[in-house]
Amino acid sequence: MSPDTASDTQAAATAPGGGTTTMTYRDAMRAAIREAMQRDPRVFLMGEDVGRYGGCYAVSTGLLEEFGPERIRDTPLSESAFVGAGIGAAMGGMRPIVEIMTVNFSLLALDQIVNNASTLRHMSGGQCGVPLVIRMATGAGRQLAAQHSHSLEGWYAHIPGLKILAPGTVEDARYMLQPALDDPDPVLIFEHATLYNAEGPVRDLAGDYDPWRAAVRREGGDVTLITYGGTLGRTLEAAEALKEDGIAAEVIDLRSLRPLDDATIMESLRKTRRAVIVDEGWKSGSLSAEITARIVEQAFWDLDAPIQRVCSAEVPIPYPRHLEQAAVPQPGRIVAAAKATLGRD
Amino acid sequence: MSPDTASDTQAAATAPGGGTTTMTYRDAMRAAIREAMQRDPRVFLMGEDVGRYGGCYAVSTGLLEEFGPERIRDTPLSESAFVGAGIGAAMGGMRPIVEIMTVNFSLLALDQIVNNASTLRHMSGGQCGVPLVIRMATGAGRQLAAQHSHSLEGWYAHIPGLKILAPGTVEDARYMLQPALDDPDPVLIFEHATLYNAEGPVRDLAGDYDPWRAAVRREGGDVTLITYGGTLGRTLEAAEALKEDGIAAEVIDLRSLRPLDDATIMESLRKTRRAVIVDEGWKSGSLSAEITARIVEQAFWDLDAPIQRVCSAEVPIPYPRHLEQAAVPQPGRIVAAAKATLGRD
Amino acid sequence: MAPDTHKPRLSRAHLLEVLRQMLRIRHFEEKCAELYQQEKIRGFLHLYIGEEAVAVGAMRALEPEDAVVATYREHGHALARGVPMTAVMAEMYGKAEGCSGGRGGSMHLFDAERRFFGGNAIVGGGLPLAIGLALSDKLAERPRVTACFFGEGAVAEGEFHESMNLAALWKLPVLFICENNYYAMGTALERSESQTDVHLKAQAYGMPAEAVDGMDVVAIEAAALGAAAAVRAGEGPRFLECRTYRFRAHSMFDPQLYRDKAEVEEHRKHGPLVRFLGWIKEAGLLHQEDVDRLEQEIAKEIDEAVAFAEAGEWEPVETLTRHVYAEEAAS
Amino acid sequence: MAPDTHKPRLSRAHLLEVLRQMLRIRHFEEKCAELYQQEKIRGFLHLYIGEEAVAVGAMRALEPEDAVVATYREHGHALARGVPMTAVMAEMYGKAEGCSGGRGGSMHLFDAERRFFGGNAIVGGGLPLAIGLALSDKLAERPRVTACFFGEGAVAEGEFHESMNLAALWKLPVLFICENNYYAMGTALERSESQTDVHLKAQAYGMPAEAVDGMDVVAIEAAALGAAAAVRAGEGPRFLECRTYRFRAHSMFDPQLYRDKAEVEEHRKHGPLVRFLGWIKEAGLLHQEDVDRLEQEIAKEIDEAVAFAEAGEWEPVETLTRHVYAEEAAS
Ligand SMILES: Cc1ncc(C[n+]2csc(CCOP(=O)(O)OP(=O)(O)O)c2C)c(N)n1
Ligand SMILES: Cc1ncc(C[n+]2csc(CCOP(=O)(O)OP(=O)(O)O)c2C)c(N)n1
Ligand SMILES: [Mg+2]
Ligand SMILES: [Mg+2]
Repeated sequence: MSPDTASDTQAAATAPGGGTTTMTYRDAMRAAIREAMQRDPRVFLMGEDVGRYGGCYAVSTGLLEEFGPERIRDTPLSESAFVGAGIGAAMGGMRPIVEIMTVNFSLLALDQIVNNASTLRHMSGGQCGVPLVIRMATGAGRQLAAQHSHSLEGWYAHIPGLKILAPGTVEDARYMLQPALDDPDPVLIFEHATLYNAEGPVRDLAGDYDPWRAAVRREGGDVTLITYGGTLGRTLEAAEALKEDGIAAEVIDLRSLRPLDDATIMESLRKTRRAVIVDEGWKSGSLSAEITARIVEQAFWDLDAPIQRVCSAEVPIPYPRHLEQAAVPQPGRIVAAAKATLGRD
Repeated sequence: MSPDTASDTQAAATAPGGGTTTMTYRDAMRAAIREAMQRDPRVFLMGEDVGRYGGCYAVSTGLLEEFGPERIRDTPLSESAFVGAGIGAAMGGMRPIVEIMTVNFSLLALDQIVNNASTLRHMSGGQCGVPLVIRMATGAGRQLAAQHSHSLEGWYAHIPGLKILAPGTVEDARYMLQPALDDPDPVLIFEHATLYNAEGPVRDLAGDYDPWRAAVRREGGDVTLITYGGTLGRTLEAAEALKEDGIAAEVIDLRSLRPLDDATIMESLRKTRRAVIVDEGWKSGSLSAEITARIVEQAFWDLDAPIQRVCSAEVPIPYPRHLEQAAVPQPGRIVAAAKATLGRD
Repeated sequence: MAPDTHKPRLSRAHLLEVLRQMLRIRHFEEKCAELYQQEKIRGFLHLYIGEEAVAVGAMRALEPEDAVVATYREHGHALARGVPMTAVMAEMYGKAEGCSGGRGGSMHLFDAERRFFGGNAIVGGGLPLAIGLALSDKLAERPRVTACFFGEGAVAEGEFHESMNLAALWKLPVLFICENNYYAMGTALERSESQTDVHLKAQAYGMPAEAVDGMDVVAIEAAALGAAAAVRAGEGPRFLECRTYRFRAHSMFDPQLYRDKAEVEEHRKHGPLVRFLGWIKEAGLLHQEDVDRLEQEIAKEIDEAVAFAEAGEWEPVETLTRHVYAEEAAS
Repeated sequence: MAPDTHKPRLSRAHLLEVLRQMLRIRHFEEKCAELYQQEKIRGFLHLYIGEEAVAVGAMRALEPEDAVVATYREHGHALARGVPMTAVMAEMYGKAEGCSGGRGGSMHLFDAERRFFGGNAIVGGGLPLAIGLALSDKLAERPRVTACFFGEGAVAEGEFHESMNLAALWKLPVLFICENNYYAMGTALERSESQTDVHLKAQAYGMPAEAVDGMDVVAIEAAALGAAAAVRAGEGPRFLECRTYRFRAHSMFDPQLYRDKAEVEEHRKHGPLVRFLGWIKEAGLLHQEDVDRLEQEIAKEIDEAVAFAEAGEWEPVETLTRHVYAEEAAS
């Protein structure tokens, strides 16, 4: 039920004078929230156990003490009402950050997200925008079984009116929040639960940060591996393994799942002519299907092999580690899929 | 809000001696419910206004009088609880048919559907099946605007543990319910709201009925048009129009959206080498993406042209008729897409 | 319902205005029903006829900076809130000049300038929005009220419960107005609630709540004024259950199998206009010529609204996907 | 909480059984905490320590044909319901011999034979299931009870409200047992509910409800017996609020920043085992050697359960997608 709170170290401060700092994904998120709240009094954080408990993943530890209970607002277990309250508060001029503990519980708030947040601007003829940010943890990997391991970010990406971000690096965890808050429309940020403890470098960026473009995390000319969020690490591992076999894989981190940055994908495809999409969602109807379809529509004649998808098995995620790990994408399966596109095995 | 109740004619009885009867989609559904309830005392119908109102689309008109308020059970506006109650009643040995007025309101019950109905069998290690049928109206076309025009059946098809049926013909409306009730797992039936008034023939079938296979509704060798439910009619119209231009389109009605009948699709594809997928869902992340991906995976080398998708525009459906019609798939767009696969325009 | 006792002393202007608003709504909707038959208006059309006293009475307690959240049965609320009838009618037609640019239709009337936040077609779906609007006022320390209208059918939804609790727990400035017309489509209140005294439900959250005769516009105004003052003073949410009745079908598709014509006729006899007109005439507060003058003015206003809507433009198909995201959006 | 007055006269066997069940749960969970440190058990582990009296007392009111729906904090309920400790422990390990075939783990214990319907990890998610199980009994005219356990945190969820209303409206045979341990993770009851007397919430639906000392197993049994009898007799649902306390962290990850150690210590002094042992010894109903013998038997049972779990098999990876659909499925 309750996600973990492994650490409550303070967020590392960005090095002065434009350097690079190392911090955890958790601390990066916390630093982003704190900075946004310091910068703009309209910003507040609201969700279950964000205050006194310190956040179910310890993201908000310490913020209650700094900002007080009005702006670090613990809510009852009422996902629909507090998400809806975030929508209303955004219409009322605030800039709420609503935390849903995990995507699994967001299903209780889906009516508010799909029938209100995503439609209000349109059905009001442009009058009522919803500048709301909803953050939630997503994904499997912690043996939490069938009701606590969903990867539904690709599912949410189906809904017009929403924007979807998935920070896969510590740097993106540090910086994606502010542009999401600046956006006049609802933005959902999906944080993979296995990443919170991950450490990584954060550059001191000078304003040229764009979360809506995909990033080429590794260059290569033989095959394009497309992924995001929780599977980025395993995809990079697979690329490393492929190198041993003399295969140069390019790795694209989508970062934004809606809108999708087709241009970066197609540019890579035109070079490599082969693609593997890695996605922790269940295969049927996953985001990887959409990316496949777009490649077919936009770059069919450039393809030298069928596109491969490496997704989760179509099963509610089982509890035991060996079955859970077998259910979700692993480097070995990614390597095999990449080789298949090259006719090697 | 309330869908219409245009007709409350009695369901036509099937002609004795193995003939064909003509009836409306509405009457076909009603006949199916009545027959199932007469056959099995465990079957009951539960939902908002299924009883005294006669069903928001008049599907259940008259059934309260025949079966009484225990088995034709009006519920309060409590989608989550009465869908969950359907799940519990199924575990308790009943065979409930739960009606959610429209897919738009099913979002309020999503937690029960995704976290309970679809997971209980797995997480109980096979002990607790959920032999439940949920029926709901879906789709646009009646100028009901952004909150009442969703087509989310493809979205539901993403969830392992669920099965999804979409009757696109009166005959399927008449016969799909019984195999859904016989199924030991939860089956969602999506009835396109524009079809209820449609009339069509219903053959007197002798037990060889299989709702899980796709049907070839029209044969043709030049291009395969793949669709289901509400867009079947418009796709057949498009096929007719294509004929005028000398193009023989094969039309596949998926019928079951989960599981998908890949074999029928690929068989057609190997013949026509071209495909257009027509789907009222918003394009990004639609069922049409999944079908595209499967064709790429299973029949890539048979393809002579990129697969085309004709879906809904990525917009909450607007109220005025001209905009609504522009948002959803139309025969003209299907014809154009089919021609594009043939390099004609 | 209680007899009309203890009527306050009201100015002539006040009486005229209340009457004018109720008549505007009544006749506007009668016109809409006609236009629906003519297929000028499409989709769902939910008439408020019989319930006009609630919107008219309650809206008088609100200030311009207050906010309003309503349902799909909201023509009356929009008009009483001051959304121009021309813009409302154009919206019913789906014209670009409509108050929602034609995108919303009957169920989604919006007017940001007048802080009229819709028009929500999901039963219960507006309550969390009202919570949020009120929360933003509380956080910004603005002494405003958010008025949230909903039907008694919404009371069974989980969102009702979650919203009541949040409002009471956080002492939010919301004025909840339950329009209890005793039916949710075809489902009578006693078939949907184990507790049919709806305001007692709100009391169970520790929220001051009362039942009001929803056919008595003066009683509603008085109750709403008191409640709104408390809310504005920071005393937390208030709840009014206004007991009323829907004279027409739920929507244009409803054959009304679930209730007797006689039941409807009985309620019509005690309708808000009958009651109000009876009272003011009997008490000699207004005269028939006042009423006649109002009727004429309103007839003219409706004609103008129809003419405005007829003359309106259709949004070009090219702009189909406008307003999905802000035009100034970052991405 | 009320002092132990008016204890009924209980047989020695009864007292021994109650004590045995509470001790089994206590020691089983202590063992689980150890095994968690050893990484034999993974995922979330929510201990029931401190709350044993509720499951043990309430479960005694149930018959084999009754049904039970529980939460993710359900080890105690499974054991008290009679699910063999071996099968529960194997499930904690994720072994094929587990009571859910190893697929569920700590949060999803199931036993269809004993009508133990989980183990639900969505707060409030079990309530609608209980409604449905009870509805099936009602439709089939079976005089059964469905017992539904949930925490006070669930009371804020919309599903609670919808379920209360359905149960009361349809007079369904459900026994609701709210385990009020005053915290939902780190959120104290007064920060989540405007009305903190939880049973009053149920009364607002017209459902008979009472608060019980959740640290007093005898009081719980008595209340549950009375309530279950009424439910079984067709009088409709009943609601018990059992006021208890969680001695351990919410889960193995919780640093408990939200409460003082002293508060926990204070409650420990009045824990269910302390209270029960104190009473029976003082009253001379059982002797220390009885307790010692029980402790030995339970230690043995736990050893055997661990050995069983250790010896269990892992499901082969080849069967990963088993039990998504029935094996006998039509399609
Ligand atoms: C969540 C949801 N479920 C069902 C519907 C369909 N529906 C529209 S109005 C209505 C009845 C609502 O009754 P009530 O709240 O009393 O309002 P009234 O129509 O009487 O003004 C129903 C069931 C809906 N719009 N939203
Ligand atoms: C719908 C939902 N929201 C949030 C959570 C995360 N969560 C798990 S347990 C819990 C607290 C529940 O408290 P309570 O109902 O009092 O039960 P207790 O843990 O005290 O036994 C929370 C917030 C969840 N599992 N489900
Ligand atoms: Mg009503
Ligand atoms: Mg608790």
